[in-house]
Amino acid sequence: MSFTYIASAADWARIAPELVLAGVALLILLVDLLLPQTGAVPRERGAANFFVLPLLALLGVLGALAATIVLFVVGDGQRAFFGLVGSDWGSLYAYLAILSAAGLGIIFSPAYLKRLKLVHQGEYYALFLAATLGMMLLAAATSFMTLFLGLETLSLALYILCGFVTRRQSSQEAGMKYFLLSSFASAFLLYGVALIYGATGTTRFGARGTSAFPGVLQFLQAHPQSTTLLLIGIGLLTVGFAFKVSAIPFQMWTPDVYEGAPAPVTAFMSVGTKAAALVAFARVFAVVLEPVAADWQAVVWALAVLTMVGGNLLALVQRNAKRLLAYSSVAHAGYLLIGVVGGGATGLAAILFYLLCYAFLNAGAFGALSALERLDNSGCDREDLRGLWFRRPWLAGFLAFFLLGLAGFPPMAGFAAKYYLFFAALQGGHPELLLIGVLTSVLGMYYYLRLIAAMFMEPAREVQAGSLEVTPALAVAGAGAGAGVAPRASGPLGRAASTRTGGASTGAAVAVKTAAQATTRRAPEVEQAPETREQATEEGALAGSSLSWTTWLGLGLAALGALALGTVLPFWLVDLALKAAATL
Amino acid sequence: MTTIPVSWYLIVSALLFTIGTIGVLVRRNPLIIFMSIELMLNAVNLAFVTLSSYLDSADGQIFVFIVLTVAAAEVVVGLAIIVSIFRTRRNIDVDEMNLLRG
Amino acid sequence: MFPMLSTIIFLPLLGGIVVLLLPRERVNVIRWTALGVAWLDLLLALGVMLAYAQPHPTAITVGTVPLVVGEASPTVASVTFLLQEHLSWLPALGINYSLGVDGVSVLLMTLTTLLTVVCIAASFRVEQKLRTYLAFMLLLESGLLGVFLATNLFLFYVFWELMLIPAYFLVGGWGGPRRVYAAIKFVLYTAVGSFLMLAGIIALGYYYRTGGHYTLDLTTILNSSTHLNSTVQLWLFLAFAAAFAVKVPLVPFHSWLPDAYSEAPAPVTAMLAGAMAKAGAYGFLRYCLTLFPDAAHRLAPLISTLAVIGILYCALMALVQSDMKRLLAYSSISHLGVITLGIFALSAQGLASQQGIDGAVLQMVNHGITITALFLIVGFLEARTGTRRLEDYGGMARRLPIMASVLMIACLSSLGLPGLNSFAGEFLALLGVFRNNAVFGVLGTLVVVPAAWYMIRLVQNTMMGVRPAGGPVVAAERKGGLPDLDIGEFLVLLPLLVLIFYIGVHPLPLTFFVEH
Amino acid sequence: MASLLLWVLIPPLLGFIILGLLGRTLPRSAILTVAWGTVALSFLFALSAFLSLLGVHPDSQRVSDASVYTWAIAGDLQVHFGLLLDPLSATMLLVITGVGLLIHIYSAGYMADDPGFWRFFSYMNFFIFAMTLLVSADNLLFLLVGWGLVGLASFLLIGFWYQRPAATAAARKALVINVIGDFGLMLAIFLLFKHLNTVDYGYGGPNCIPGTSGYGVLTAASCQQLGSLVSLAIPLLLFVACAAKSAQLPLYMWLPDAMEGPTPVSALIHAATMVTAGVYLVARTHVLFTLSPYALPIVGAIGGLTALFAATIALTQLDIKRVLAYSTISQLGYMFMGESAGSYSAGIFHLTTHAYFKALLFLGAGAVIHALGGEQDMREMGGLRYRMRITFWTFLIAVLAISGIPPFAGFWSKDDILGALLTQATSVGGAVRYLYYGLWGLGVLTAGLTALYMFRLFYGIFMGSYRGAGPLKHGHAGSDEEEEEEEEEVITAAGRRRRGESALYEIYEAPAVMTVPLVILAILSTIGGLVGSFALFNYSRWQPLNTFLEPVLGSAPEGNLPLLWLSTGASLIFALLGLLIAWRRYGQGFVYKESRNPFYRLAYNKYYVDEIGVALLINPLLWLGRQASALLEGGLLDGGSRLVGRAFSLLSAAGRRLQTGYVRNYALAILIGVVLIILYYVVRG
Repeated sequence: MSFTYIASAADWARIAPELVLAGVALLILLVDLLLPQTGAVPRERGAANFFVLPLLALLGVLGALAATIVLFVVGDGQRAFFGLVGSDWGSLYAYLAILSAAGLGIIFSPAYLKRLKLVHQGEYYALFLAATLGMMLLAAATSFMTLFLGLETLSLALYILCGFVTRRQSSQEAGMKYFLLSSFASAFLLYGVALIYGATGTTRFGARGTSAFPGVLQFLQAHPQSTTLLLIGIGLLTVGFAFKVSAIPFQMWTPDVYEGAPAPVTAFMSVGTKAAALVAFARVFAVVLEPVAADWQAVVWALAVLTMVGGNLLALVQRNAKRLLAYSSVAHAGYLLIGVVGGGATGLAAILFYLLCYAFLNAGAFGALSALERLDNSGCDREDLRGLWFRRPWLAGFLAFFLLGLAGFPPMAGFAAKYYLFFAALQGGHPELLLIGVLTSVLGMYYYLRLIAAMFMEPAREVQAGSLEVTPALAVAGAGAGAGVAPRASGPLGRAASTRTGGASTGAAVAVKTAAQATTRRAPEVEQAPETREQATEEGALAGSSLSWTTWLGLGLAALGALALGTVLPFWLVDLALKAAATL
Repeated sequence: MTTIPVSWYLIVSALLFTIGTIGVLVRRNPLIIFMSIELMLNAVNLAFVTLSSYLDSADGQIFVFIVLTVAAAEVVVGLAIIVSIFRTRRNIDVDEMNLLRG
Repeated sequence: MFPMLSTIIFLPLLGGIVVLLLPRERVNVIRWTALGVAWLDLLLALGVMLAYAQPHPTAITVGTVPLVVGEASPTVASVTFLLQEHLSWLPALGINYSLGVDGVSVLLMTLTTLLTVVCIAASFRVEQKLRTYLAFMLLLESGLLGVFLATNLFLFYVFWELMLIPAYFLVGGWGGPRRVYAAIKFVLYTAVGSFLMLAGIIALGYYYRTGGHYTLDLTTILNSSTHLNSTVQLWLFLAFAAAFAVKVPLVPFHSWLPDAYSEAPAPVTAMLAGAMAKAGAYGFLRYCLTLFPDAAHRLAPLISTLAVIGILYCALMALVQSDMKRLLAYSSISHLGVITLGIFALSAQGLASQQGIDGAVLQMVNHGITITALFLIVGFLEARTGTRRLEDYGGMARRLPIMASVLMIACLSSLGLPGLNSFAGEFLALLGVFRNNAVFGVLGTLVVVPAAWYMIRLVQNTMMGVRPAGGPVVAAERKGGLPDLDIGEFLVLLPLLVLIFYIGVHPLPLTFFVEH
Repeated sequence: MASLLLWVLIPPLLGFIILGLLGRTLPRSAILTVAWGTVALSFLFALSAFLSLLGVHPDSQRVSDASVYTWAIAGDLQVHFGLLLDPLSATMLLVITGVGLLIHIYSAGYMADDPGFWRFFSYMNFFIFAMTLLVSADNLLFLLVGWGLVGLASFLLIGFWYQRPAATAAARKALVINVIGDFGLMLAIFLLFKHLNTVDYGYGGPNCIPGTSGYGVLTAASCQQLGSLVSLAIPLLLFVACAAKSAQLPLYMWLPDAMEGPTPVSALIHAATMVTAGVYLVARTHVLFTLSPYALPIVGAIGGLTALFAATIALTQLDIKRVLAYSTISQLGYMFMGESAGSYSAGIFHLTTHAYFKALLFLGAGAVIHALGGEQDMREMGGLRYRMRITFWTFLIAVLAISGIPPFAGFWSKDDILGALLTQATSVGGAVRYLYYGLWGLGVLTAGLTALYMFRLFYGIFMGSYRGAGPLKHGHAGSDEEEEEEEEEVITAAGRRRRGESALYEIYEAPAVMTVPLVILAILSTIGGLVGSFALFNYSRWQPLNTFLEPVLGSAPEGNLPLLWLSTGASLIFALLGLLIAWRRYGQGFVYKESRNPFYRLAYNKYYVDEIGVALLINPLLWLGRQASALLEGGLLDGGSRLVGRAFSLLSAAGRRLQTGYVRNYALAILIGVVLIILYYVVRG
């Protein structure tokens, strides 16, 4: 055994995006210390926390993005550090998705943190960037070692971020659950790695078409007969990945964690983790283990089908929007697994493209929810969302836009992505996956539309019996009924659409307005006493359209991205994904 | 001195791993659960070292270092979370943590 | 060349965005802007129609379809798209942005723009969320126009789904008490069909590949020498037919329709029934028949049987409805059955009947005109009294003579009175059917009897007979809320009435378009 | 020349449009100017067309076809809107516009008090347009258009008093049954087009070359062997249309109910013109009816049965308009019998004379009803001869005419038909001849019955002493709602009204505007038969109508003289017998007795056909519809959709139950996944 350490400047250049992120993360910690945290402007409101740090973090992400693009153009696509980390287009493409999600998550953060009065922001953004870094590392890993490193980096950062709202029990619980289960799953993954190492004698992946840094791929190409050791290793590896991409039956943590975690974090992690883990999954299975594909395909196929069906099915009766989106992300993981099963350049390209589209849609949807979530983690139930359109039309519009995109309606990105993925399934010789995917999409359509229906088509919720408040809406409706227009007072929309002007429709109009006010002024439910006062002020911040401009910016960017990806950009993005996939 | 066959090491490692797994499943204190997870990681380490030696390859040993480091980091984060929970709840039983479900 | 078709498609979309950005209080500005956009689009469409009617030497025949048959001598018809626009989009997958018109789509395009004008004008009383409503109406128009003008299957599907979104919101947002149920049911039914079609489209693109090049362009596919084997055709046909059968709808896939039609506000229902249902029939004609001729031949009896069952069964349903909108909804299914039957009037050799196609397309236009008028009138009536139940009405002709006359004309048109528009279409379509399959022809023609019955029932139970002693109608009347059609409402209906007469007397221009 | 016909069509159409759009605002005089003027113009043009046709020699050249515009071209189908002027259409046009004009004039008096005056005349003009279109079209498609439009006109006019439930129900019934006829006609057209590739009638001699001028279904029918099924199906489908329009069994039910319309409508549409469209169609397409040996006998059998069937009902009815309605049905049956004997001109001849005397009968009845303020029940009449002398005399002429008493019009035409039947019976061989004998017998019997019920009616109205209580104050014009409310008062006050002779003096003869048409029609009913054949007197040169129609309808089979005299004698004897019985029973005035005779009850209740139809056809259909609506639509489809949704929800809820929130359960799930995967690999590897 001899160790020689040679790291050229080119190697460092190949991981420039990661370096930028790491640097900025450290910088943020430093700046956080230097920023004035006391004095006339309290921490909870100062520009220091809510402008400088996020801006810095965003600049870091943008810098990494710039580095990624530079690498796309001028990079040599070679592996760095003796084949430990890739800088190929495939990794870079995954960076795009991860960094987009990170950027959006950061943009959604300040408003959210300000509303929840979370002041420890240096850590928050530093961890955010660290998690991003971990994801990128995971996506770019070309050795089981870097893979594990990336996985743990992102996980460790996310454990903390999930539990970041320390005053919220559900947040802590989310962090705890994520921590325990993820470590548990990592152990399986690691054991799998060990077994594969035992079977192949290397932890490097090895690259296609070159024998510069031989690895598992080369070994398997030479010995295509799989041993039991290898098979069990692959099985355990599958578990680890399946956990990270939340495939059924390893999905159970997903809804809990997504629900409990702060919404911007969920926005980020739901996309970033999935992107990184899937790219790694795809790389390991569809590229490195490709010679033994016959052995693992059935398992991944079963996972994909289970996940598509189960994810959509479980989401059907969800009434909490965050949980619903969590299950929907499970379902999307199922669709993505189609790409792994289908394999080939098209399958991988489809995964890459899908991830990019999904980044904007999902981050956008969670971002919209971040504007609704309250400190006690309420505010995202379907009941809360009822009649949102009448209270905050633009927010409802954005949320509906993202949900429709996730449901796969053109012209949003979701459709193009899904189309490509299903196409890949057919090309990979799996028409049954195409059919299952298509049919489960119908299930998916139901819950997205149901949520939209709640926002757009149902009146704001009526106050339960026993409540002290009688909403003006009911009062007006009652008065209307007294005036003999009872049939029309059925809902704020009622028949006003086609009825001619009369007492009734004006009555209905008034009802809408007051109902909206009533809901926003609604007294908090009976909760833990200390939070009540805070919540009252929080409600004030939620009321009306006083959304922070940053949230609007985030939503706008996400929507723009989703639309552009669905309509204009696929022209070359798909081509790019195809080329990128070939380099994985 | 006769060499102990590699398979024995691996069997020990598998046993350790299984014990860890069972520990995760049956214990309710997150600290102990976490210790079980550490046990699983160390079982893997044992496997890595054994295989590294068997294959005459450094990869496994390097991997062990990484795993150790990561495990240490995990301990830090895990304990922090546990402490944080303990502060608000005065109770860290994992079976009490089911606000989020369904 | 100026991208005329793109302009026509996207003008309403842009108009919708403009409408959304107008200040909320300027209600009249909002309304007139939307109407103006719709008008402009109609004028553009008419321009294209006129241009199409000119002899066009530059036309390039882009494909041949074994479609048309004279009784004695089968001839092969060519499909010619004019005003083609072509932009590469995802060439790797055969996806392009390509548009074009032929005679069928030029008619349906004009119909759509016309109906949008009418329905937007009829929506002037909407107050709730007016901007969004109008924006969705215009978006719906865009989607529909895209469906009719796209010549790439992917693009077609994009528009196909795109029109579903505004329809969903319009039904669910401005509908009656059961609107949510109706809207979701509508979309889910449609979604099952369209997702299957999506699978079909993907597969089609996959099968039509030459040396790694995929194609979804209709023109390329029709010119392609690739001939799908009959099993593949069969499955693909079924996948496509699933979408169209739900949209048209064919019995038994129609359960969404009475709910959606009766819950949606009248102008929206008019758009759904008048224009959107045609998208399904258009799909059958444009895609199922031309892309999969062998499968169409094999499955024509099945589709025709469903159509015939739908025709008669829904006529029976219409006969026993007491809700006017549901009555019209069932009548609509019944009439669309005739259209489907006409499209699938294949001869023993599997060649389509020119009369059947002509009649079907004519009937698409006619039904669009007539059902729109009917739904709007019922909407006006409901707006005055707040009820749609036939039992609540009676003897209204005395109070509402003009409305009674207009309703009468529309009903007569709907029941296929010779000399009015629907007759021309039904006659030709059924003639085509009868020629190739007497049984379907006879059963399809039988619909005229119940159609007369239920339509007359509609007129008589509302406008004639004894006035009710009490109930919502009398209550409305006491409050003075029962005026006859005002000038605005009449002007909304006027173009439809004119067309009802004109097409009935002189359908030649329409058949000209279909055949050229 | 045929383009002259366009000018027959346009004036009534214009009249309809003007009155329909502006009628509400026009004064009565203007309305009448438009309505009368347009029909008069139409009549004049029809007359000049007729005369111009007369000026053409030789006879076989008396045909002219003018294409006005192309309606549609669809594949090999070309439909032009064209007009055909030939003796048949000229005769029909003359009858339609002539009688139509008279009835328009009459209506001005009859409808004078009605608030829907303008509406009435616009509908009437529309009817004239539709009917002229029907007879002048040169192809089957526009025949169908006219066919449908007259049905619409009939619907509108039956339901003219739209606030009367009975009227609207009758209108609906008429329309639906007529549409059944349209259905038959459409199928016939389809079948013809399928085999002959055209919908034109064609003109000139047989022509088998498609696309040449004159090629059409009538000229090409003999070119192809259509097969026995098709060649029978075509005439039968056509006859379905005829039966619906001309109220033959089993589609006659709408005609008696149609009497809910104003009486001039009954006269014009439901007696003189529209209902004879079926007769016209058979005559027009007689070539097709001869394709199959079974077609004409079937037509004859149905006609004969209808004639007898309706006559028996007419014997028992009390409503004077219903008596006339059943008489119309019966007479139409006669016409079909005549046509079935191959003597189409006899059918057309009876059609024209029937138009005169039946219009006269209806208008006379209308005058009586008008005078009595809407009373239509024979029991409330009697003795009116003293107060309504013109009506009395003209009605008598009409009754004599319809009863077939020489020398009135009906005698000649009826005789023609019966003679033709007997001739046919003796000349054909095979079993069919018994049918024709039977038909002849039916005809003779019906002639007797006709005389019986007509004189019953006549005596009931005019003879004896007055049994009623004076005119009803609020007559037929019951469409004002204010009046509706008052109507109840009248009914409650009815008990106090004076009855009998003294009330008779409140009754007045109709105004001149109504009596003049009566007189004109009476003259026509008297001499109208003279245009028929004088074959009976072996004077074969005097048969102007037959000769005129011959180029279109072909020549009727020549009968021998004794046979014709036998037929005439028999029918005359039966007619006189009927007259005698009527005189014996009702000569002293009509007395209504409740009869328990089951046959009488059966006939009185119209053989319960309506009730049976409702019970066996309509109600089960509606029941089926309602059940299907509830079970299939609501239960199966909607419920099914909900059930599927519910099933998925349950599955989903069950899945959610697994999501317990306990970390250790989650870990267990992971472990299970691990075990499964490992097991798979172990088993596999």
